Amino acid sequence: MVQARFPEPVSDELLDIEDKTRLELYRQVVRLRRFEERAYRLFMDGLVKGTSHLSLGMEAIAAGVATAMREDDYTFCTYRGHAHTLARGVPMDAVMGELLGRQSGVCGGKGGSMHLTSVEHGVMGSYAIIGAHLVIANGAAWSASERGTGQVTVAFFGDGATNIGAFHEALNFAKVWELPIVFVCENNLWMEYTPIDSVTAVEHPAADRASAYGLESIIVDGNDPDAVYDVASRAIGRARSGGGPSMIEAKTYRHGGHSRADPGTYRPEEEVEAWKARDPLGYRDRLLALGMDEAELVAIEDEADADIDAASEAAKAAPLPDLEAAYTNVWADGGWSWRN
Amino acid sequence: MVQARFPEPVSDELLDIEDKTRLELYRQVVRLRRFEERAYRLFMDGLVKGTSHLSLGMEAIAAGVATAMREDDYTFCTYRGHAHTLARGVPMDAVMGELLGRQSGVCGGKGGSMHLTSVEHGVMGSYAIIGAHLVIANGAAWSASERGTGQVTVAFFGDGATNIGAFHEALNFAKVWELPIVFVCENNLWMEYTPIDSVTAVEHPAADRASAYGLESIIVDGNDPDAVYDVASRAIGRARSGGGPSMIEAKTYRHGGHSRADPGTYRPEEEVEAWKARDPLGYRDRLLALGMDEAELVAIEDEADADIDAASEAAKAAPLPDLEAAYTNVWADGGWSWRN
Amino acid sequence: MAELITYRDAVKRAIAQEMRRDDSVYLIGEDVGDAGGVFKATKGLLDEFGPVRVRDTPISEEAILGAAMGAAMTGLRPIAEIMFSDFLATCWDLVAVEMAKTRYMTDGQVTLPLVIRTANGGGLRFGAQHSQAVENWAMAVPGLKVVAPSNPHDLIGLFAAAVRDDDPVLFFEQKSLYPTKGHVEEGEIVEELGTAKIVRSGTDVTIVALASMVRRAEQAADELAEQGISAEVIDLRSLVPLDATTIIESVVKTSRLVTVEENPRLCGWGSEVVSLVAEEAFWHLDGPLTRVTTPHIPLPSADALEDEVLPSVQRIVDGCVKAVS
Amino acid sequence: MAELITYRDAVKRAIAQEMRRDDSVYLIGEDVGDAGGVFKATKGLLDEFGPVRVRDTPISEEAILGAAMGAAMTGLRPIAEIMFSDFLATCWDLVAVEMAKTRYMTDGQVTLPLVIRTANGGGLRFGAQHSQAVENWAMAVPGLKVVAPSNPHDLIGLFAAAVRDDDPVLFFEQKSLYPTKGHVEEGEIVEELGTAKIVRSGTDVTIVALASMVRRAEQAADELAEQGISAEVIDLRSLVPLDATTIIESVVKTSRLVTVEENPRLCGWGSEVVSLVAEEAFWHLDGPLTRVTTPHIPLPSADALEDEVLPSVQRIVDGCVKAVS
Ligand SMILES: Cc1ncc(C[n+]2csc(CCOP(=O)(O)OP(=O)(O)O)c2C)c(N)n1
Ligand SMILES: Cc1ncc(C[n+]2csc(CCOP(=O)(O)OP(=O)(O)O)c2C)c(N)n1
Ligand SMILES: [Mg+2]
Ligand SMILES: [Mg+2]
Repeated sequence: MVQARFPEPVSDELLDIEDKTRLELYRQVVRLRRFEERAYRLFMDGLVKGTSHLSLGMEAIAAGVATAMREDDYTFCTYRGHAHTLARGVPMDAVMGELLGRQSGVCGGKGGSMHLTSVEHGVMGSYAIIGAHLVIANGAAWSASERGTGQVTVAFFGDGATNIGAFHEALNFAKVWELPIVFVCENNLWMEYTPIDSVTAVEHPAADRASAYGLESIIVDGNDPDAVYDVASRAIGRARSGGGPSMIEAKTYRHGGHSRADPGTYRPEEEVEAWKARDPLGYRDRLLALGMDEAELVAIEDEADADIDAASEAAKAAPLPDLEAAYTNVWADGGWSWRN
Repeated sequence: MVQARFPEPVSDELLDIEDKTRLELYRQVVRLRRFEERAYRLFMDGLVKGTSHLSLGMEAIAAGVATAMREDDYTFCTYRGHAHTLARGVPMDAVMGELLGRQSGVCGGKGGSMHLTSVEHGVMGSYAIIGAHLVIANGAAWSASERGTGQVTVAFFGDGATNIGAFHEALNFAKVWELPIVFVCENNLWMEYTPIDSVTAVEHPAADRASAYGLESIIVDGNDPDAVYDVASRAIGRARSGGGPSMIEAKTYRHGGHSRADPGTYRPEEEVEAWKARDPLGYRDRLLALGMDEAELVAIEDEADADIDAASEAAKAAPLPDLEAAYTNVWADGGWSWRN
Repeated sequence: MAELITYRDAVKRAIAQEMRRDDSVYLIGEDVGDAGGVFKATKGLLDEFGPVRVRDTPISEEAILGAAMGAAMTGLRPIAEIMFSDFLATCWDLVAVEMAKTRYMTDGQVTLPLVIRTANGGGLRFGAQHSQAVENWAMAVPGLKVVAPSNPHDLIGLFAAAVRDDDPVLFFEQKSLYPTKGHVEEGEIVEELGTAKIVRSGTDVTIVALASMVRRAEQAADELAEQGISAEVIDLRSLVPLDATTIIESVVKTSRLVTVEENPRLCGWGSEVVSLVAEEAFWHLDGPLTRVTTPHIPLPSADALEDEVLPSVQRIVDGCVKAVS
Repeated sequence: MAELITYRDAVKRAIAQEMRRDDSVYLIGEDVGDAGGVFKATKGLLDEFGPVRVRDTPISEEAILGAAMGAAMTGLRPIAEIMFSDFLATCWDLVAVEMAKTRYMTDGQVTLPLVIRTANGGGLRFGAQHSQAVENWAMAVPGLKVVAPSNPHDLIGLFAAAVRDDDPVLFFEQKSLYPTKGHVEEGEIVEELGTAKIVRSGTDVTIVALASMVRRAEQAADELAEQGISAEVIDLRSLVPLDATTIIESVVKTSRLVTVEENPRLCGWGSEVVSLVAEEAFWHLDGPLTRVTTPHIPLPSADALEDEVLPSVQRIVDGCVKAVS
């Protein structure tokens, strides 16, 4: 079964979403875009070391889901986690600081691009092993339901993750324990350099499987902030009210390569172009068509520009971690000693 | 979703199976039954050490599938693998010798009840880690197709194995590579001491999932040798002719406990009784009803009795392994040295 | 008043002690509830604590440990059972790559107060896939604490310490010890992680042993005494943190070291103890440092073969005799 | 005539050499085909050998190793790539519990001629989950052979030996070495497993190093020479089989041993080498046995921090000075 390689036509149906929510969605998409563009530039300048995986072109998913979440909800994401981390409200400079390996980073430079975490914002970690965070996310959901807090957990993952064992164990476990969790598959059609449809025999690698565990599943246009926000609100609402887990598969595409300096040239040009034509930033036109004031949008864009400039400068100016930091926080007592 | 906890009514439809095949099926069921009864007794006598997992009540599956296989086909089974090993033609005394930890055992006493293997009979091993052998079986199927031998691989597993990651990876991989393999789930409703329906939210833990990978799946009465033989023949035939993998879920029940001396008392008595009433040995009545000669059946039974007596005596009389055997066959050179 | 109980019953008592004390302690695993575990070590806990706090899981080791980890980072103190320690291999990513590293990677934002308890080791004729002693797998991974008690009293006290510890602890219950008995006093028992115990004083050679090997080391010490060799026996009890001080002080006194491990030879905890001594107490040594281990082979199933390869009292005696000669 | 090639290109040449020679050799893994692997070490192999023998897989590490194992037992000689050695944790059951034990459990009925190649180690600022040096995980499990070359020539020769070997071999390519170069002669290259190489002779101290640490050990030896200390440097090359003879002969000559490991401290291969020497060459020793390792912590991502913790030339020099003093 071959997947649709080109974006499906956008639904004309206009969702019933408040203006101020729409502005927040736009603000999120713009900020995530600006951040990723800058992260790429700083990587090419040699300032981001190691690796980094961008969500360029995929911003509407993090934006839409995060906007539908409550402040104390939990998110778990992957190595491709800048967008999901920022969307929960983690300040740009702390994220940029982490990418640059600075003391000011969310993890003090010890995590790096792949491991962004900010527990105070409910960002419970970015995990670099495919699938592992799905089972861990279940644990947070279980704990929330035991503690009776009403918190919902959201776990983001890629299409490629649907073929690893932990995915299977996570879905079954979530359903059997009726956990308040929403799994969000960002299906961008590609794993690293290999298309998902070459290694999966069903059309929707996440959604077509959810039923095998008794999970409700929904497929959504992942480049449409309204649509994502809408399905996420419903899935999260259901989880919060004891309705159990669900699966959202959001169709999307990355504008750039998989990671680092990868130009992504293994992908057919028409495919890339077709998807770029469906850039989530196209949301701007919808807002204008809905009669929103362009000046408000420009203000959002200007603020994002100013913030990313400030965050980059702050990160560049931030000190490197003290070398002693290497020897802290292995254990809860703060230290690293394995002996007396 | 709650599974049917009692046997489904038997289909009245009579399958078109040759008499000599039916006799072979009966011979298999009887021999497997006799072997397991004796193995239990020897365990209680302290002669089988460690553990052992019996297929009492489940014999029709190994019998039906093995009868449908070609001599050079491969089987992979679990710790509950006496029946599957014997059904492929491995002599009773070599299997009994292994259970008793004797030099005469198929693995010279180094494997034990959970690791019966006889490569010369295509019995590629019994694996004690849930799910692992499913991915390994794929490899044998891949190799057979690369070597162009037409060999088909069959992998037996339990209902509980359907929730482990390796199950998921195995099914997807088998389909994407279109491997000549048949997965056979022996759904006996229970894992160790916990019912499968308490940890799975779909009705048929194996069959309901096969579609999530694009596999054909079929549910069969696992206590009916004819029915099992019939679906196995078709699935194996399809795999052999390039039709790819499939999944058979055979509904069955174990008469005894999970392992060792477990009396299995955690199961409701009516459930046990209902299933005992559907004993695969009831096949005898069908054969008589079909007009077969009872003397032939008695001869089969007598031969099985004689064989199991001989095998038990041979195993008891067989020497213990030489102690040096502990130091052989770690490596292909026959030895165990890790240094010069 | 002290009671004589089995190692198996000590498990139940240890879990109950902690679950009574702290509502945030949960027990999850395969067949841990009604069945009371395959080793019957959790029998009765379901009755006392109910099906919410004592909960059966699917056969999904990654999901079990994932649930424990996610819950630990958000306010619970879970105890997860992995039925046989061999099965840790099926969820090793969760143990070695997630639990062990998350606190460090997040620079301390995430705290993981959880315990993984598991039945470890051989001697039950279960064959190579259900008999491994894998405590050294865990010791080799920074970020994990590793405990392996040798008797009922220590089991309870160290288990309590493990549950109360804010880091992930792998708690190895040696399955060959389940039926063995020991005296346990009434009331709450809490010990400290990272404290070895000198179970027998001696002057000629230090024997360091763990779990199932402690009793054998003591028996060897008895036999050595008959030959006029005075052996000091240390029950290591915990591998991480490691009580290096007790080991080194003993070797400074005896000048000789023999380690006794159930695990296969290469890179076992014995090699770490030997290396520590060879670096820090070198000038106190009077003879070669000797390890008694299972040879570097998988475990065979047949009883005669399994007995052949697990360290015997005789091999410990021989190792000590060699060390002092 | 010898050519100067990278360690990365040596991988491709090594695989091609064996795939040309033997039709039963296959290469499978994630992105190994068209993409040529994330480290570009398999670039071009798809073109030469086609999509049947060089085949992309789903992200299913257990399925990859299962396929390799089942194929090896039935007539193929597969090479399976696990992209980063950290991911071995996700399929550790296949490695440590299935591959390592099946030959033994079946008393030799099953033969497993397969190679798992994997990118190992740190230095690339990838953080704790993509930087581990885990060769010691494999060394601790009986039934696995373990190889870790330090340069392009050895990589080719040892890889050929691994493919031709009838046992499962874990082949660790140190990812920090991919861009490094070395001279490689034309034609087929085949070396022998279990043979260490003395890469520099010396008389005062033996330095045993592996993979990325070999070059640092040589640099340390240069600096030590300036201080009048003559260091012998041994490139271990393979951990199992272990060339104990070369190590012990060297220590008998120098009387001092320093091991240099990239992996974290506890239970690393260095502890095994130290223990071996402490038992078998004790009476030849003139000073404490010293290990230089990464401290027992997960690896941090920031470059300054990662450089701080990986063994540096300076720490090797210091270790040797301490050992000879
Ligand atoms: C267990 C495991 N296997 C392989 C990898 C290497 N890897 C990192 S990202 C990636 C592709 C993932 O694709 P997908 O899930 O679609 O996510 P995307 O990167 O497209 O967001 C792979 C194979 C890994 N990190 N973990
Ligand atoms: C990975 C793993 N987890 C747990 C076990 C312990 N275990 C052995 S048999 C069993 C129950 C299996 O149930 P099922 O798959 O239904 O097979 P059955 O025994 O009923 O034939 C369990 C949990 C194991 N062997 N491997
Ligand atoms: Mg993708
Ligand atoms: Mg079952």
